[in-house]
Amino acid sequence: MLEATSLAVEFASRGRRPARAVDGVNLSVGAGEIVALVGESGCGKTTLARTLLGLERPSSGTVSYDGTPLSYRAKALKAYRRQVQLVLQDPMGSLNPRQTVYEAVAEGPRIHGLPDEEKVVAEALSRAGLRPPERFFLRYPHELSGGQRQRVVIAGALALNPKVLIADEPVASLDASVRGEILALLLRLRDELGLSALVVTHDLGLAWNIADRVAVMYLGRIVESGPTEQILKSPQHPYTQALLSVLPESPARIVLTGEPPDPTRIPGGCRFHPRCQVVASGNPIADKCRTDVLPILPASDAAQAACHLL
Amino acid sequence: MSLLELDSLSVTYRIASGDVPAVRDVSLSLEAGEALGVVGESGSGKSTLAMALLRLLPRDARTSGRIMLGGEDVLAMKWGRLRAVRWAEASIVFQGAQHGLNPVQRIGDQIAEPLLVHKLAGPAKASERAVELLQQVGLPAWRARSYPHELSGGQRQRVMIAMALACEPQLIIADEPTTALDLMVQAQVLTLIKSLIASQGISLLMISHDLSVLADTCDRLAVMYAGRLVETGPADGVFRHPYSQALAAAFPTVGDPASRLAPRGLGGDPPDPQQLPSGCVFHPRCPVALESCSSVDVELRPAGDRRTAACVLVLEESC
Amino acid sequence: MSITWTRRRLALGRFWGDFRTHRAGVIGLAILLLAVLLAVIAPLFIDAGVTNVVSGTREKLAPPSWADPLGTDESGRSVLLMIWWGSRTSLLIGFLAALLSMVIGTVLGIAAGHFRGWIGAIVMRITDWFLVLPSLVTALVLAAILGGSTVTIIAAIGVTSWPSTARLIRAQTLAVEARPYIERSQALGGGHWHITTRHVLPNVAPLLLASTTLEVASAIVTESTLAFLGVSANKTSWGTMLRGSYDWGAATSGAWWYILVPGLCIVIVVMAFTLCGRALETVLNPRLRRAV
Amino acid sequence: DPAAPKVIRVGATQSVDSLNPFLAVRLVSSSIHRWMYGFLTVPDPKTLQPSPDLAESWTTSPDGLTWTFKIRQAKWSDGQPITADDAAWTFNKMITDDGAKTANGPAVENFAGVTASGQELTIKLKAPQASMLDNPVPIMPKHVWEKVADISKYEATDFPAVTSGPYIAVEQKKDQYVKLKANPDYWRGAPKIDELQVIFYDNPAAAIVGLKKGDIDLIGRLAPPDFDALKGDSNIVQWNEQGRRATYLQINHGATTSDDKPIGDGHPALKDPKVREALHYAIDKQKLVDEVQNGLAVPADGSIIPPMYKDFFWQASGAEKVSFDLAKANKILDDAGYKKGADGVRTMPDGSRKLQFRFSIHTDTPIEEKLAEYLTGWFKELGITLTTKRLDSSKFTEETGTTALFDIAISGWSVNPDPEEVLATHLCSRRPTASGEGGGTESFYCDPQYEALYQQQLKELDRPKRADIIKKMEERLYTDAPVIALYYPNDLEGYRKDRIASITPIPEDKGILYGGSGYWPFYTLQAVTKDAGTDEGGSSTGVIVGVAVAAVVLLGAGFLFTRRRKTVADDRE
Amino acid sequence: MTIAPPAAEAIDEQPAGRGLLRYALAKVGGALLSIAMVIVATFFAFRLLPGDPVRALAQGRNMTPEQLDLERHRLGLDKSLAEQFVHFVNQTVHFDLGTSYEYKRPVLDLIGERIGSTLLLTGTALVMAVSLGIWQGARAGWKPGSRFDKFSTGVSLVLWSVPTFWLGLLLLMVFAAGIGPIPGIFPTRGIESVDAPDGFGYVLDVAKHMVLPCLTMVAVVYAQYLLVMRSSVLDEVGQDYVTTARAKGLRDDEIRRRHAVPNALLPTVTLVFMRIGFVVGGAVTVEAIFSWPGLGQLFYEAIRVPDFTLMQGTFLLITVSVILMNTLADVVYHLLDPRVRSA
Ligand SMILES: Nc1ncnc2c1ncn2[C@@H]1O[C@H](COP(=O)(O)OP(=O)(O)OP(=O)(O)O)[C@@H](O)[C@H]1O
Ligand SMILES: Nc1ncnc2c1ncn2[C@@H]1O[C@H](COP(=O)(O)OP(=O)(O)OP(=O)(O)O)[C@@H](O)[C@H]1O
Ligand SMILES: [Mg+2]
Ligand SMILES: [Mg+2]
Repeated sequence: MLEATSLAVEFASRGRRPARAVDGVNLSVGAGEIVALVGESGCGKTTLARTLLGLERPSSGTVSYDGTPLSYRAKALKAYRRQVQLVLQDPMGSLNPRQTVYEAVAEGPRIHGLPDEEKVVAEALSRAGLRPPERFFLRYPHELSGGQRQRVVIAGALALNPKVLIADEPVASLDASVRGEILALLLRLRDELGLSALVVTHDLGLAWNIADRVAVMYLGRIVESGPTEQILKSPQHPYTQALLSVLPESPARIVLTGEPPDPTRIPGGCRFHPRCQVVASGNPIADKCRTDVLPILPASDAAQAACHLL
Repeated sequence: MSLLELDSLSVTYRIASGDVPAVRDVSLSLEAGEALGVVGESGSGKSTLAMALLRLLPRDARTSGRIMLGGEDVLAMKWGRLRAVRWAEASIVFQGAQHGLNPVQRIGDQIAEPLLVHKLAGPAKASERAVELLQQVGLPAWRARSYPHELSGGQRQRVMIAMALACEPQLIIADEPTTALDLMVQAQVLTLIKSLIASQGISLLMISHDLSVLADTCDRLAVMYAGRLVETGPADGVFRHPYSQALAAAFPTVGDPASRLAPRGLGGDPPDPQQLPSGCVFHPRCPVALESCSSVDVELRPAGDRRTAACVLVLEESC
Repeated sequence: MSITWTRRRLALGRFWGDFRTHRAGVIGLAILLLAVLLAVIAPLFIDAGVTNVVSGTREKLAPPSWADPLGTDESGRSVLLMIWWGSRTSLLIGFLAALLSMVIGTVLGIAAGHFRGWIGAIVMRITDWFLVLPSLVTALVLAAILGGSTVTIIAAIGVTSWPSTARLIRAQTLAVEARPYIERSQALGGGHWHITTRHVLPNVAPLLLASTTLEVASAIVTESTLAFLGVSANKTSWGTMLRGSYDWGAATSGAWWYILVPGLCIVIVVMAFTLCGRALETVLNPRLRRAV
Repeated sequence: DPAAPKVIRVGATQSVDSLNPFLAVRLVSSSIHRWMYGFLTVPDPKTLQPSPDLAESWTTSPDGLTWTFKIRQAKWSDGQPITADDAAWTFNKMITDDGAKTANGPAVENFAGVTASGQELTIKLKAPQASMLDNPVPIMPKHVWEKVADISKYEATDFPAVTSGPYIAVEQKKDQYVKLKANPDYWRGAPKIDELQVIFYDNPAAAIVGLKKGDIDLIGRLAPPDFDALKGDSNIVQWNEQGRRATYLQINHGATTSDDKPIGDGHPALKDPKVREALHYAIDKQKLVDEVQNGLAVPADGSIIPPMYKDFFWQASGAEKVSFDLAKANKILDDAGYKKGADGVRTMPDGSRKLQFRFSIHTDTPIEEKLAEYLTGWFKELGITLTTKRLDSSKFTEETGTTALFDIAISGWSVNPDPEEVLATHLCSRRPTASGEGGGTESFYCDPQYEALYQQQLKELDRPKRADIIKKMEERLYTDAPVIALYYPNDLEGYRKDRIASITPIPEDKGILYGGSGYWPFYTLQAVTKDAGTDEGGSSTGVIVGVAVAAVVLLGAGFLFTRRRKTVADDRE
Repeated sequence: MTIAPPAAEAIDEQPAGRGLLRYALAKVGGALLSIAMVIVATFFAFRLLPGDPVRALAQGRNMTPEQLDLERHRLGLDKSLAEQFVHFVNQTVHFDLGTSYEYKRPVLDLIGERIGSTLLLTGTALVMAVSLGIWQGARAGWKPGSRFDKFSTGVSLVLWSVPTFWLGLLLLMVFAAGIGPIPGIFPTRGIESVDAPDGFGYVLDVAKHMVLPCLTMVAVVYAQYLLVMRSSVLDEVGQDYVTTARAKGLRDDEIRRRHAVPNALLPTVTLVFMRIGFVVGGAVTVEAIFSWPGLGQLFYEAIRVPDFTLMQGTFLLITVSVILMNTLADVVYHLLDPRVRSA
């Protein structure tokens, strides 16, 4: 349904090397599918999500929706954004503190000039689990709890009746006790409305909780993807293995040192090699890792990983 | 005698709209060399508790009860004595490492500062020690001349830890030391803290809202809800209080089929500390609440295996 | 929706409740309202005739007395009545200049903050450029070039004082635009107009109010300075009265009332605006406290 | 200490624009130059008639075109002899070098040639010139000034200056002061004081304070309010005498260019002498004197020459005399057919235009502002609307002198002992050319009768007869009213009698102290012999010490205060 | 437990500092652009003037058309606007600001004679205002609501509302003229006495002359520094690093001095430089009142005469120097603030 083909996004800044935040990504989200995009901080997850929404222009590659490539003319973008919606990490921040819940949810319908505004808003709110909706109409964001706010944001997206929801760290700022509720809501919406979703997160537990498929991203590339159970239970890529190993319940932990290197200086060969525990352990394949560039993983449903080891 | 003993500690903020009881009647003790974790959702009073230990709360906070640190009551200390105790006996690693460091002072100087303040070393000696500490937390010596913003979040948190170690205190209080950090970096920092604690025999009071982080680092856990302790016990046991259980369930185990496509959480909203529900404050959100819960409050009760919990159900079972 | 109104009223009430805790601000507001009220109702009691020299038949530079509580000026006109009538010009210039400055500053500030790329860069460049221009000196030159009429003075003050507003608004716009709800609005399909008018403007408005209040204060001072330096708005204002007291030797001949009264009026009203503006700023945006 | 130098300090509210007499146009500068340099002639202190200065004597040819001056045997302050060559060089420099014309260019315009031999200076004129003996050009030492490469850029700040007058400039601080020392070798004898200082005040109020405090000893050209402020100070003499200036209104009575083409946008009604007369009747000159000038002026019943110049002053009397009478003014207008409309404003007899005039004044001139307010008030009673138009001086000069974009304008002129120049400002030839080039008219006046009289007086070398002709010219101006004289402001000055023992004005009878023609007042100046200098110095030292002590005490207190706080702070947070 | 060994700190190498030069160059470039804009704007603003400058020159004097033409030619006013513009720019970049109508001398010379005293006055006043404002602001902001805070903020706000010239006049009348028991101990005008002694006595004499003008400028200007400093200190009070410092056992005043003030200082420093234009503006009135022979007075005179070349030249100079000061401030700020320095 929503598909990215060899997508790359560069941020040029004066006097510096451009940052290749997304550097060749193939990814597709099928109808009614929940895909989780996981990775360390700064690996380009948010940038990818923004690009999929047309908020950022790719430097190369295309985003296509229902098979047609995305056009960046204002009109076309507006139409596209009725179909694909965004939910952000920080529900407090995503609501204008000076707007009531009603105004916040009605913003989309107003922009797109939908009829029956009040009905649409009420419906969206109750779908998002804020019932009865009228009770919430005139509240301001600061009068709501974190979970309620996130529901309002989701309702705002739902008011446009989208086909795809892109959620960037939807529960990261929420209390542990509340996040389960929001995740359950996403699952329910998928079941009830057939909504597809791309959930961006750094939390593997979340992926395990709700995703059908997982794509693991490292430094602008997807290094491993496939069905959730397969990827999280038997990861193939050393990076995925390391990520999983630092979860508290895992027996042996592999702590990678350093931070993800900077997207302005992507290492040659396998981009993970400077931190790769396999390379470091003196595996004979290491030389290849340092020099040979890996192909970009295709957007397929099957489990796959980009690693010289495999 | 325990290193730290809290005896019905309460903290109330006085603000324009009334009193906010942020910490209510907390009693805890921490033995030398022990690592205690305090967990709870946002606003449950964890940071307030931590700050109260060294009387770092803002002016509008009223503290009552007793805080015995090394046998001395912190709340009764004179300012001069208190300043001497701060950092030398107990140091703090704050939540936001980004802001815990002075942005315009070199890191080395900031680490050396407590040594100078407490007259534990002269300037030359202090900067030597700062470099030593930096190396101890895995940062190169030249980083002493860097400014905080030149470091990544993980590195800054390590600087904070180095700083906390400077005066070789008996107790380190770590308030959400890894919350803002990335998964991998978080693992690095936690590993570091664990190894330092183990090698130097320091006591640790660690605060987090992430149960999994604490479970891994601490010997004992204390769960807070709405300013109160609702459960204490060893880190590796099974929780008894419904709130603790809900918290635990919110962090699914990858590979656990029970949580696959079935996220679990706690319904309802966190309580407003200015309008706490009657009876057991948790009852409006409690999945197993009894009718009596709305009127009867329960104290912490023994709940088997060095565990205490404040819940009627626990009471009934243990009876 | 009447509920909306109720909510607005509540919000206003809350705001007033906050504002009321700033005693200095309340005093400032009271003085300010009184001054404006007096200026507005002045025509009901007096007219421009009080500034007419031919009708000023009393003793020249007479000290305060029962007949003339604030004394008379060099032509035997009552200082009290002149002050009263002159407040109209002073306040008018203050308000209009601040308004002009506010409009220019807001438009350019929002443009500079909202549009990235070359538009924003150019607007910012212009703003920075105006900002470093010594405003009084520029206003003087402008007024000297254009000749001193009320409109010119307003223009000269307005045109030279907007950059600080623009800067403030730009900073605030940038802050607002960095908020995720702008991104959300964009994702909902909102365009530039939608975002600037629905999100940015309402968010900068309170700050703008505070900043404009402070701007009025400085415009009144600037007007008096321009009048003192000889480029006046042909009408009786506090500034021209001060100039008159200077020209007619009030200082050297001991006519203290003629110097002190207009000056104190300026100080008090400007103070009132400043206090009020600062209180507004604190109430509306405690994080963005800045200098006057 | 009897040897203490006698110093007199003169305050000036104008800064010195240049010490180069070829360039300086400000009054303060030309006054200083009068004290420094000799001229061909100097006005006699009693009669103001030209009397010998550097020129001991002179003769003129019968056709009035050749003048021969005998230059006095005297020395420059550097010891060089003064010769006719110096004078010839000075005039020739001005004739040949445009840069040297800046200050006094017109004074040599009529010169055909200047030659010198020994002490004899010969000036050939293009046309006869009665004012020849009032030449305003100081004679400069050729041996010093011929070395100056570019006169238009020379600042004359080489001190001590080489002069031939009573004083020598020895020091200048720009915009602050000029210091002059007495010339011990002055041919009339050294002045009675040792040093003369001219001190600049930007702020007139401060100057008054300065005089009261004794920072300065004398200040001239006071505005009426400042003069009044000196009242009651027992140490200060308030000098209030008739001045050399006339203030008048200039009326656009139908301005034309030098080729008689109409120019400008003057109101047609003002072409009517009746209207001008009515306006004249509507002005209460006494009231203006009282209110605008604080009574420190003489109402003008004459024309542009002030009463100070007794010889030339003319005053209206009898039926001719116009005095304030609004009823009469209204009647004149009624009779002439200017009817009042419903709004009380008169219209032209043909109904085409309302009588709404503009009154052009300068920006930043309080006196003119006030005057405008009064005129507006009176004209309103006449059914004439007057609106004030403020113009900066360049624009004012242009609109009232060249383009004639005015109805009524303020005007005024300081008159020299010889009134020729002020009379000339109302000549046809002074009107601007068609291309708008100015000739310096003060009224766009062009009247055959006036022209004839002017030519007549030019040739009349007999002073009383010439005075009669000039009075006729004044009368013509009074009755035809292209200009309406309002008043003659008094010369207002003040000096400290505890510092200045005596000072002779010019003319000696009710004359001017500062800014007059000739150096007499400051040459004859006598200081009070009393050494005030030392105890003043003591008091100022005392003040400085006091201030320093206060500062130290304050600092110390502040230091102690913070110390104390620190100890307290030790036990709290 | 394995800690993967790849030398993480190898990536963590010492940064090279070449950003500053680039930054400084960019700033200087920006300043040059601003100056160019000022020059262009000045040219056109002063050509918009109604009225003929040559006539202004001829004011009241009898000049023949030929003389006027000559003068016009000398000033280049007979050329087309474009030619005049080229000429003007050419002159200006060669530091030729034209010749004053009034003084018949190069504007640059006139400025040169007066710039020293203006620098002395504004410089001293600025230093005093900044120190006073920063000191009081820091203390007031550290303990908001305290008596010190209320008092100093109140006083500064009152003074800030006072028109400069009015305050100057009052001070002159009280402390130079003397009123009642207060003796007029300060001089009424200028920068020095006519008979000022030499050496140290001269310094004292100038200092005495500076008291009132300086006081006037300081009084009006320091409030904004105080308020900015106060609010930036106030912002720092709640910062976590301050809590850290407290936890470290530092005394309250040590925290203020060592941590809060250095952080709060930086935004204030930018403001100090940004508001230099304001101080210069104040100099115009102060110099006029106290007959201080400086640029402000020259400018005031140029406006009164009016002498447009002088006005234009002074305006250009004041503006350009303010722009340069701002640029300098930017670069200095960059040097001072470690956060910006290597960002
Ligand atoms: N507007 C921008 N200009 C320049 N660089 C940018 C921009 N946005 C992102 N980047 C850079 O691109 C890289 C990827 O950023 P992105 O926000 O997509 O990461 P992320 O995976 O979402 O990280 P996080 O988990 O911290 O949200 C980062 O190095 C970031 O610095
Ligand atoms: N300075 C203060 N004034 C008034 N109330 C405060 C203040 N600081 C904290 N509170 C209130 O006290 C309660 C406990 O706050 P605290 O910061 O201790 O929670 P926490 O458990 O640390 O939360 P988090 O996980 O978000 O850090 C909250 O309700 C909070 O709103
Ligand atoms: Mg992100
Ligand atoms: Mg906390």
